[in-house]
Amino acid sequence: MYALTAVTLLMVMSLALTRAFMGPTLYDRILAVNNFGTKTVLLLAIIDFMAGRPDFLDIAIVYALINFISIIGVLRFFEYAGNSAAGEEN
Amino acid sequence: MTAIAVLRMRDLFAVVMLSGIYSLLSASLFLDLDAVDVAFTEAAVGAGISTLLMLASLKLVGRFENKSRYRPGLALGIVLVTGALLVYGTLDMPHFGLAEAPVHLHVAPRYINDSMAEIGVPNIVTSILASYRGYDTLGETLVIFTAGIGVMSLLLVSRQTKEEYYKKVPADMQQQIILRVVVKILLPLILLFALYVQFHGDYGPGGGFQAGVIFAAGIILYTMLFGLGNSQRLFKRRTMELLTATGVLIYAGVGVACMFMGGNFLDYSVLRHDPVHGQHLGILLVELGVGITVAAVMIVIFFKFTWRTVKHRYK
Amino acid sequence: MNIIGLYNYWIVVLLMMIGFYIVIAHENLIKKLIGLGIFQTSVFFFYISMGKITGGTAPILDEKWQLYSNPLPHVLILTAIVVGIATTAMGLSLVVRIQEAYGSIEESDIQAQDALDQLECSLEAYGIRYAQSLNDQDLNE
Amino acid sequence: MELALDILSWFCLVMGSFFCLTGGVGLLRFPDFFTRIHSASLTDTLGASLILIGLVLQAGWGIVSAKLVLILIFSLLAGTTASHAMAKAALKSGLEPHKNDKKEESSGGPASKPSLT
Repeated sequence: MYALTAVTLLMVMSLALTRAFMGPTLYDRILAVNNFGTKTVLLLAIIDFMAGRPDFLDIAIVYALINFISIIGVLRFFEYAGNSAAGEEN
Repeated sequence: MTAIAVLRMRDLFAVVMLSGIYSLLSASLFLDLDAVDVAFTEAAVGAGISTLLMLASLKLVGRFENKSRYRPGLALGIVLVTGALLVYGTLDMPHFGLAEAPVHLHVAPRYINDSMAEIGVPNIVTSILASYRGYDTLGETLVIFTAGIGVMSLLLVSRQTKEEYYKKVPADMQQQIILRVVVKILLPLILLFALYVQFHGDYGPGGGFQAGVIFAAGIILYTMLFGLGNSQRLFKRRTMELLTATGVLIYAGVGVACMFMGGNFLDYSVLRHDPVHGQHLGILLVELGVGITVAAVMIVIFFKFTWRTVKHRYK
Repeated sequence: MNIIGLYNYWIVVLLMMIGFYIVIAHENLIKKLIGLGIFQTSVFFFYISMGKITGGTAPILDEKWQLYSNPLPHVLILTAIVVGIATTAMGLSLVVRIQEAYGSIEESDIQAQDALDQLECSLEAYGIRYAQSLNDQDLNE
Repeated sequence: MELALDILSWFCLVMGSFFCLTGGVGLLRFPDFFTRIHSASLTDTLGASLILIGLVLQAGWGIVSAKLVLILIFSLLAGTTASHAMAKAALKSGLEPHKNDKKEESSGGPASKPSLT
């Protein structure tokens, strides 16, 4: 059962990754990265359970934290960067 | 899973985002390979701090790679030849996951079998890090300290710029109310969690390095949302610079204290009557030193980068 | 079977070569630093995958488990990651200074500017010597 | 009792992965940023909560489920806030929501919604 969930999560992660590669605007990429991050948190939790040592959930917590922080960081970066050309990339 | 990296050499800005993803992925791979502590560190460092630093410096140098003049032919040739040689070299290596590989036969069994009796800490990684290979870790801490000093001296910002900033800043900081409220709720949790990681490192994954990075990440989050002015008021430049040195001093001081108590440098067994208790105390102090140094250095580096951007903005 | 068991090294080599390629083929200094990061990660993978034992578990002692993966590479890599970020920060700050000094972080631009500077310098040196020799001649006469 | 818990947690896990998958497909297939953030963040909240709840049911009482609940709370707070911040930043930077004046009205509904969140 864990394996099924893990495989699904991996599929979702690859979908998000595709979006991150394609992403016409920058915000699409940010969104995809964020989505990817939350899925990684879940995947880590499930890997912990699969390995039978669920006391390593700390890593998943760190992930959740760091993901949030880096998303906020990226957004701040774009607000400050005055020359952000409406999110369009070259 | 790792083939992701191949696709990463596209355009410049997205590369930073993708490197964030890349380190997320590599951390889950580390977890899969049983390297819990490493996964922890990679998660905190690679995905968080290094992405933020990359962004900060991209802000400074502009985000577009203006020319795409590659020299693919020669480079590709060199890479392929080297790769082929390396693959040829791996043919003699022991198989993946083999328990009889020479790596596992030398000192590792001793660490695994005896560290509980000698150190009394369930997390072998911590006991090796802080006790068996204490010199090594002292050296690493010094390297981090030195890198902090290097960044400080490279990215000096005059007091004039700072005063300019303080004068102008209240105008552009009154947005993002929801974010600020949520961060206010979350920040104590983050800092508390960092402390938990710091002191729980003996029993689970964690320790000084990770805790320092998480702590720094929390402070960086605060800085990003509440402005440099506020956080500089909380974390004075002088204090932070002193703290970077304090961590290293704690570490080395523990070592010297061991010598005074009649042991070798960084031989914690003499710190208490019972050697195991001594080891516990020593590891705790040393990890604390590491944590302080790492956190302070990361915060200082981030502040320096941000001041630099401020300087560019108001020039 | 003989060959398949080595796939972890091949992944490492692949990653390492990607990083290497980025470092030598790209002009942008930030990109080079990222390539260096990938190279670094490949070395991490190398160590960690050597430490893995099939059926083993993470090296945190517990009564339930008998076989643990090798903790030594974990220690080395753990410190290496943090040192890596510190050195990356150092490199980034150097890049920032280079940008401020040269106005560009493309390697070819920097080299072109350096060459130009050198040319000017040597011309200047030549000019000074030329002027001095003129002076000398003046004095002699 | 054990069996009931197991079934419940499996159900949660399956539903959670289903929602995550839906969100992923939406993220990939929807036409513009705001519809994508709509699909991603909504299903994210539900899917992540379901998976975490399923894991809590498996873990039973103890530090593990406490940590899981912590992750749950955190992801509820942080995920929603992050998507709010993203949507706001995108809107501010001048990214227009996808206006469906040529196509039929039904697919235009979700397109204009997320800008409110």
